[in-house]
Amino acid sequence: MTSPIDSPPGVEGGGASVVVDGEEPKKAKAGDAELVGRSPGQLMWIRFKRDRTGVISAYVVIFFFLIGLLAPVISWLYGKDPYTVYADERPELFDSAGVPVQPNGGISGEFWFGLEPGNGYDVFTKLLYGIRTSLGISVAVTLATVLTGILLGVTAGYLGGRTDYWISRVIDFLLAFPAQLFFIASMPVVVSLFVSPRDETPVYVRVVALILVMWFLGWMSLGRILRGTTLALREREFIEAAKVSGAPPWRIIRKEILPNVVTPILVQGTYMLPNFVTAEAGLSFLGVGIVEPTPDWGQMFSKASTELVMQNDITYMFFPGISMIIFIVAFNLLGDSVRDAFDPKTAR
Amino acid sequence: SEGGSKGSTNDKEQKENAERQQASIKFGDAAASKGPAAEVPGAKPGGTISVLARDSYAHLDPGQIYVQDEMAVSQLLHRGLTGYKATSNDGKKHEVVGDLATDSGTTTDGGKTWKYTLKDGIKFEDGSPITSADVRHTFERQFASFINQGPPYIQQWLADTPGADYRKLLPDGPFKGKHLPDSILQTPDEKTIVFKFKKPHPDLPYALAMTGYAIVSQKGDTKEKYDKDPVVTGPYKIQEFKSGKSMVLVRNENWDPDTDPLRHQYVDRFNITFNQQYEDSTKALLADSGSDRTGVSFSNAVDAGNLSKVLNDPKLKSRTVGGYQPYVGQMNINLAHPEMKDIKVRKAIAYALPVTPFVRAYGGTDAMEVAGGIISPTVSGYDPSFDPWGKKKKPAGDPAKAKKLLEEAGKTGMKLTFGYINTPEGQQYSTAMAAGLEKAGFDVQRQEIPAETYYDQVSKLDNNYDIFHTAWGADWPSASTVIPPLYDGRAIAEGAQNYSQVNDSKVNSEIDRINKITDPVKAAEEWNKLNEYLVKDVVNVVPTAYYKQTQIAGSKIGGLVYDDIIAGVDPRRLYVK
Amino acid sequence: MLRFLVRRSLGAVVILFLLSIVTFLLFFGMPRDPALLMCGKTCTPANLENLHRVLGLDKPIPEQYWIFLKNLVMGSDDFAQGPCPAPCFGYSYHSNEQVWGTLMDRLPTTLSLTLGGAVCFLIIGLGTGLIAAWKRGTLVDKTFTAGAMVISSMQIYFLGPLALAILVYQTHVFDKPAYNEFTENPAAWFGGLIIPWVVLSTIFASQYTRMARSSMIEQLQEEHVRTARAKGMSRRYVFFRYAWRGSLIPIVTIFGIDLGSLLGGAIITEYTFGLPGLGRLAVESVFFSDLPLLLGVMLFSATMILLCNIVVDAAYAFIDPRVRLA
Amino acid sequence: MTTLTKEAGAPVPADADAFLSVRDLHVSFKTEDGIVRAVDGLSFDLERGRTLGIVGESGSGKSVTNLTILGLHNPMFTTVEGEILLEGQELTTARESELEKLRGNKVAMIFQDPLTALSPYYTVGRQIAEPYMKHMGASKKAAWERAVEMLGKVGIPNPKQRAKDYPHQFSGGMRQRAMIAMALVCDPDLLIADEPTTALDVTVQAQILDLLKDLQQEFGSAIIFITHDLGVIADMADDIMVMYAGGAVERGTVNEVLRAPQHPYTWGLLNSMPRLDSDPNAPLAPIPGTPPSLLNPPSGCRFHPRCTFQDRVGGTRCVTEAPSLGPDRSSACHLTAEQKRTIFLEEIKPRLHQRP
Amino acid sequence: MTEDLVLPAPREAAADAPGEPLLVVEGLVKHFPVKGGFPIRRTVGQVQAVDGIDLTVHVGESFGLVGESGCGKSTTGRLITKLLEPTRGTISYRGKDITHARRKQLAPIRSEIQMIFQDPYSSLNPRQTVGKIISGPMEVNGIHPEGGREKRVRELLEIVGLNPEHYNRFPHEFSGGQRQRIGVARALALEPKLIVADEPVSALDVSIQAQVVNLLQKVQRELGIAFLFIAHDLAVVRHFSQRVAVMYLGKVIEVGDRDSIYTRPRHPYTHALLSAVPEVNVAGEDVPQRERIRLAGDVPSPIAPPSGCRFRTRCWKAQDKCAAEEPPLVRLAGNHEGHLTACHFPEEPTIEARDKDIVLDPALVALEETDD
Ligand SMILES: Nc1ncnc2c1ncn2[C@@H]1O[C@H](COP(=O)(O)OP(=O)(O)OP(=O)(O)O)[C@@H](O)[C@H]1O
Ligand SMILES: Nc1ncnc2c1ncn2[C@@H]1O[C@H](COP(=O)(O)OP(=O)(O)OP(=O)(O)O)[C@@H](O)[C@H]1O
Ligand SMILES: [Mg+2]
Ligand SMILES: [Mg+2]
Repeated sequence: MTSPIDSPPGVEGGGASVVVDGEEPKKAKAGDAELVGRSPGQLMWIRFKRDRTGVISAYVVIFFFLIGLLAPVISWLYGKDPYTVYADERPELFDSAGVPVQPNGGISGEFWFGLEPGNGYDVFTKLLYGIRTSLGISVAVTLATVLTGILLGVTAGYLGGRTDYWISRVIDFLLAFPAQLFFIASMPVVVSLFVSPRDETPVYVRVVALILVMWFLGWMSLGRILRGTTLALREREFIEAAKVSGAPPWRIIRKEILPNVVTPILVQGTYMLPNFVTAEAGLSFLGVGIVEPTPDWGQMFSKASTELVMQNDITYMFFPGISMIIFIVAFNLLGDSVRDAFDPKTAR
Repeated sequence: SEGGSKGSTNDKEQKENAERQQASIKFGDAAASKGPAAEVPGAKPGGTISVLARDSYAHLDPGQIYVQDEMAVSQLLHRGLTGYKATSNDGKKHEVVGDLATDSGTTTDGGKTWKYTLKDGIKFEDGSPITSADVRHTFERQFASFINQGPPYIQQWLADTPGADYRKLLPDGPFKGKHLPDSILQTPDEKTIVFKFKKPHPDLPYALAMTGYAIVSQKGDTKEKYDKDPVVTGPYKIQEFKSGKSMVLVRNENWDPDTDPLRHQYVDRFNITFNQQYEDSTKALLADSGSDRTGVSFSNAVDAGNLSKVLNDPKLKSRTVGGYQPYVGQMNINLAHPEMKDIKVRKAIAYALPVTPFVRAYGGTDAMEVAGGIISPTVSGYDPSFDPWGKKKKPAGDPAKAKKLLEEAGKTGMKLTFGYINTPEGQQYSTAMAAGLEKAGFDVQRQEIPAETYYDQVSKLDNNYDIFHTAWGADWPSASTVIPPLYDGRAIAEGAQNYSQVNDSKVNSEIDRINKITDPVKAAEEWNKLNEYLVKDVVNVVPTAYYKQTQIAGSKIGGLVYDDIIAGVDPRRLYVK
Repeated sequence: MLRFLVRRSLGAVVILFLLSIVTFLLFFGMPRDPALLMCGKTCTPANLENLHRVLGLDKPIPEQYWIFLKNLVMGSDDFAQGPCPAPCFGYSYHSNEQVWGTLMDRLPTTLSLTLGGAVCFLIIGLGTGLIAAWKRGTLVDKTFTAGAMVISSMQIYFLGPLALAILVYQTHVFDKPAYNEFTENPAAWFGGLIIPWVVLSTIFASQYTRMARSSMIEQLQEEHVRTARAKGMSRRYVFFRYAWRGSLIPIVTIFGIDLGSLLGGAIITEYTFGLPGLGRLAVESVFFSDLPLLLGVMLFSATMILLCNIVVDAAYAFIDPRVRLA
Repeated sequence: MTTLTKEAGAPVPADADAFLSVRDLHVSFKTEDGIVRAVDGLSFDLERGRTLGIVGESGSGKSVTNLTILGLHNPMFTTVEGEILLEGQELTTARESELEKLRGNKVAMIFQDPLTALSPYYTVGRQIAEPYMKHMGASKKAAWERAVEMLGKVGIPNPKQRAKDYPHQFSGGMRQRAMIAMALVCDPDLLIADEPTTALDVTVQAQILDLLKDLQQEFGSAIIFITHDLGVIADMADDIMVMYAGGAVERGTVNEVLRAPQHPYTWGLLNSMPRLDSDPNAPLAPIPGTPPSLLNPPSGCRFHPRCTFQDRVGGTRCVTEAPSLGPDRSSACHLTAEQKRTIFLEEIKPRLHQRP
Repeated sequence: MTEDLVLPAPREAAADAPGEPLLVVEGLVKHFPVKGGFPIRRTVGQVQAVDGIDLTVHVGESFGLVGESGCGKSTTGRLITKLLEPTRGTISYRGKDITHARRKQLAPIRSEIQMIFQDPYSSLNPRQTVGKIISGPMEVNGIHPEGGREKRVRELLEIVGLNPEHYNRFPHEFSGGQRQRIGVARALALEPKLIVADEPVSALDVSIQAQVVNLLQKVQRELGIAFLFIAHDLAVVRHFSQRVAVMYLGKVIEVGDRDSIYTRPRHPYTHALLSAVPEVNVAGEDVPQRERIRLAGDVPSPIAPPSGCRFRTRCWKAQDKCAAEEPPLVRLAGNHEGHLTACHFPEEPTIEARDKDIVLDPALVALEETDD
């Protein structure tokens, strides 16, 4: 016997939402609109809204995305851009090595977050734009990996047999890759796919290369999870019911399987995105990702780890550092909340 | 702390030193070439010096050596036919004398034929005598393909071709039984070597003093493997070499001080440790404890972060030595590109280009000095007042003037492709330079070039960079190692150093003319004039900065001198106090 | 067990084989000519061609690959730089050193860094995780969980430079990290690695704290754990025998992955602290287009990862008797 | 929300010689969706050597009651009120260390799903021996021997060898036997078997039930036997307690309850069960509706939304007032005793007796 | 309410006279490969889940399939609904061989064989509304009922005793019994001729079970749909099915009409099975005492089933012959028409108590001896 604890939660518990057999049809007819049921997604949403941490984290995350989206607007209002070389424009603010002479990294009413040692960019706008670049790339990678994960994972799980075997082997193989090393080694190759090494490397090419490279070694874990989910789903009787009714495989994948892998995708997505943010930053930190003067989170870390900053005023380090911590923490908390909203049984 | 900002006090002093040096270097006679070298005041023998080095020595085969740190250690290991003898105790005054040879060389026909005679009693570390056969072998093996890192001068002179075509003269070197004919290189007896050039080369004594032409043992030549384990001739030999980690030098018992006018053998050993970044070595030497008290670095400079602190503390400063390096940074304007042929555009670039980014990226004014011309303060003929583009006054550029020029040329908004070296510094200065140029109305397209192949890329003839930065150092203190290789229009070749691909008939003819001048002082003057013509009228390059260096040593190190020729601490005269 | 090892090793060899092919192709996709790097200042086309010949770069890629495989298995005396016993990855284009020797040279650094760090983060991470799970819901738990959450979202490339800046550059409490051989000077070895260890283990430990805690809590809700309690076993006993055993599986899995990738080259860590380990070597090999070195590092790293995978899978069988190795 | 009125849950004085007596037990869980009152005012007694069968459908609070006796609930989310007296010792307020001494020793438990209830990481022998070592202070060796002996007793062939096996190497029936061995290893006075045969096949179930009965004879333990299968209860129990939505609705000896059931829910259960000897062509008479939610239980009598005899009570008593359950033989229903008797005899019984 | 459910008259009832064979299964075998081996994985054995069974289901008939866990009941059901590809044997539906029919070939009769599943929680897609779930099969088969699909769905909901207004709700808002009704409605949507019901009530609560059984029974009787009713609850099968087959380890060991199986079983296993069912002796009835048979151990592994008669390892009458020879499924002397038994040494056709209980379980024997 299935104990009620095993059934989807909130189901028996909903009280009001349980349709009692003896309910009189007439009474029900009164409020036709009310009878439109709440989908699992809606339930999840309701549960999520009740989770205070989750909601706050969501606001923080949204805040970051807004910052990214609105960076041009904000910097226009603020009146500066991240490309102006203040070390040459306002040499009095810097020493000859490019270190801001004012304490605390040159923070002032004019430069809210101070000035970057070296060329003296405005840190505030640089951070805004940096967030924009990093988030843009990470979102793109996440989308790409999710699509690939769905395509390969669901295919492997649903078709099984040989297809499954080979896709799984490919996943195993890629998982044995020394990922970071591969990133570093393949970035120039991928860039050279787009432009001959002697032509200009536009920023978008680097961005695309970053996306491609991270995508290439990023989709496996989701693919694996979706394969597992699909395998489990395939055993679920409603899939068999569809088969018995003669539904073609494509319809089964589309109508029966895909809607049911939304949950793991969302949950995994919320874990993957911050990982891609840090991975992208890592690559830029190592100098194979986004480079000056394109503002980027990782590139700011790279700058922050130069002798110039570490020896002199370390204020600059904190802007990319703290903002990233806030973002990642918020996103991880959001991820936990999303997972809990979908699956409140799991203990924390 | 405010990283290396305040104008340093020894600035003036250095300049004076450099000025003094404009007096040219004499070619010494047999008397001057006699060993032993004059005692360093206060020196005493014994002790161990620990040496902190950043990079492991990739090459120890003299034929492969062309980089400063390897050249520095080579002063202890390898000897050539000639060498620089310091005639003052401050490393500023030098004379070229015979090292293995009895004198700095004799020529009878204005520099076409040069004759050298080997001293008596000179031996390799294995005790075998050095003969003219070894000298012949040394020069012939320069043509073998595995020798590809060293200087090309003498090979080119012998083959009488510019560029890299000289290898056709003896494609496999001496290893397949072929030798250079007597019409080029003669070794009539055990002791005599005669070089015969088609054109006069009055600079040969300078060239022979380069480590790249130090003598290699014919018997002991192991070709590629020689690079790790050479047969040395200097006062020290390699006891142990762990590539990437450490190296130990000990006295070479087969070195006879009486044959050597240049070197001393005061200390018992040098313990060299690699992988010491500038800040590591600086920190260790500043701390001055334990073995670091007898510590020194041949090539590591005081790192940018500590520079001002060191220079502003008299106690610390007493342990430092410093000076100019022979390099001059310059922004090349690629004359092969039609758009660059317009002199107004070039002038606009010259006015607009901010040089501060470059100075900033490499540590500020303690490490870099805004340049006026292309002749460095270490080279004869340097003129500190020369500043045609006002860089010394307006190092951030003069966009207004540039803008006007560009407008006049009708090229406002023109594309300017800027190839930059893909290092953190390169990224930093190139972005700021681009910003400065854009203010003048250029549309700058930055293109990264991998650091490891940077010079290969920019020395390609059909590279598509309009501007790119290079630095060039004189191989010896004469502009003859600067202007001809860099600006001789006839030397334009794939991989050659005429980066800006300038081909100006006046420049070419002047080069030929000055090259023939045998009086070094006169020549220096003429070179300087040519420098002014190039920078001001041809505008194929915009000089950016002169390189400076400050080095520090432990308190027990004696004989510490910054040698302008070595461009670093002179290791030959060090002793333990 | 033996069967398992043989089967998995075979699988690993296949993966390494494929990986080497991919690396080869990747290398030839690189926009740089390694010969150009070696060719130096006075490079002529003839010279370059000669170098190509010497390096074997003029041969078709499959043939080069075949030679590589042959050398790897049987060693070779064909190198200009000297003999090269198996496993022979050849000589580095850049440094002219034997690749295997270089790898072995760099390995102690990476080993010290990784194993030292691993010991720290395992002890700290699991310790705090277990404490948090034991005191679930209390202030201690909440502090640990929140702290771990924040710390685990820091990255080496932030925490590392921060630690360096504060401890080394600003206050001069520690020396700049460096690798000193243990056999030569244990104190220096320890002193040189302490900051990397601390940074590495701080970040990793926080992840282990979270993982240990959540898997312990999950295990504590297992029915068999409840049974153990119903038998009257004490809380401590149940916690450390029953629940702990079950939480080991996810921990060991993640640890295997972490250790494998760290051993294969803790790139960012080594880069941040300037430690001359395998990770740095890897980056150098890429920058210098040094194929033999790149192949060596790639295969070495992958071997580490695969080795750890195999060890982890073998460990499963020790932890969970239901797992049968085959 | 209406809950039981006060007198409904009024504590019945503890039976002096009852071995176990539960008084007015309330157990509620805090969950995401609200407070689940899993057990709401339950009282019962159990004497030594007797078997109390608890029937009721899924979610009626059977397991929770029994877990509470052993204090195995998670104290963070659970509130327990009322008394549980085991030989006069109060268990709800007892300290964990005291409960530890009881568990597995005086009171042992058999769980429903032997696969998940046995630890996969330790041998069956060890798991059986553990409580023996702890409670009897036996040496490792002695405990192991005892484990082997117990395995033999519950019918595991070749127990010496099999004791070294892990649970996954056992079949379902054997695992349940191992569970029984584990429960009995310390000679408990009270054995709680929570649906011990639900996961098993009929033939195996029959083996296990017989085994339990025989073992009880030998060990003389009291047993609380939980199931939702009336057939099983009829086979096993001396007394029956029928639970519905967190409370007991009827109580009595097997004969009393099965021969003359008094509660509409019990009638429903009997009516809806197809039996091997009933008329296969007669339609079953199911209880309409679904079991109530414990988050928001119905007011008054909790069975009233599904009860077809509500109108016989008259008024709105069923909706407003919770009926109480007396001690011994009784049922919690507002119908009068007479009504119950006549309804059963006239409406229910004939149906049960339909013959093909 | 289920009680007053009104069913439309069965469609084309005349076309298939009751009693005609609808589905004939002959020698059906399904083996699942067991992977293993070294160093390359290959098939090292077979799970003989179903190993040669013959069945006939007649038009409008309810056919029960009982047996212990793992004996191959579900596999049989899934083979018939073509969810699994048979290893051997034939399945013919109305005389048409559909054993290896592809999905497209099957299309015309797909709608006629439907299935009801065991688990009410996993048999409904949690992301689809009830309306979608029930109309899905119609969509797939391109059925356009009069008045539109929605109307038909509402009709079906009413048929299975649900509120038609629940059309837009999601499965999680229903209780187990209601979900099972939705499952029934889905199966009915295609107006099938045969429904394979794999343990449709075993996941339900006792009080709900009866509701669903009643519903199914109504559907079966009034729409004239044939059922292959799979269950392990003997009482439910008895209640629902006119004919019953007993399976043991991939084989049918006894088949016959309800009375024959339940009151005159011949196979020792059927005896054991029936005697193991715990009975409620309600209201003081005077029923004759039933026999008590306690088998030892569990069903052997289908990977290596015993030779000859598969039950012999647990049978008290087993002899050498049983190991050597597989008993054929035949009509034994004294049995009714259609009552077939596969046994060399059949039991008497009664379930009355014997002189002595048959107790094979050594532990029970030991314990009972100490009692006496
Ligand atoms: N830890 C818990 N948290 C919240 N609710 C719980 C918890 N444990 C049990 N419940 C709820 O308490 C009620 C009673 O559960 P219990 O397990 O006692 O039922 P049961 O009678 O044993 O049912 P079954 O026959 O299915 O085993 C159920 O509604 C269940 O959902
Ligand atoms: N896909 C499969 N792969 C391998 N073995 C299988 C598969 N499906 C079923 N089996 C095996 O076939 C045998 C028969 O399984 P089946 O599900 O038909 O039994 P069942 O009679 O329905 O049992 P239950 O009463 O537990 O549902 C079992 O031993 C099972 O393990
Ligand atoms: Mg329960
Ligand atoms: Mg089944």
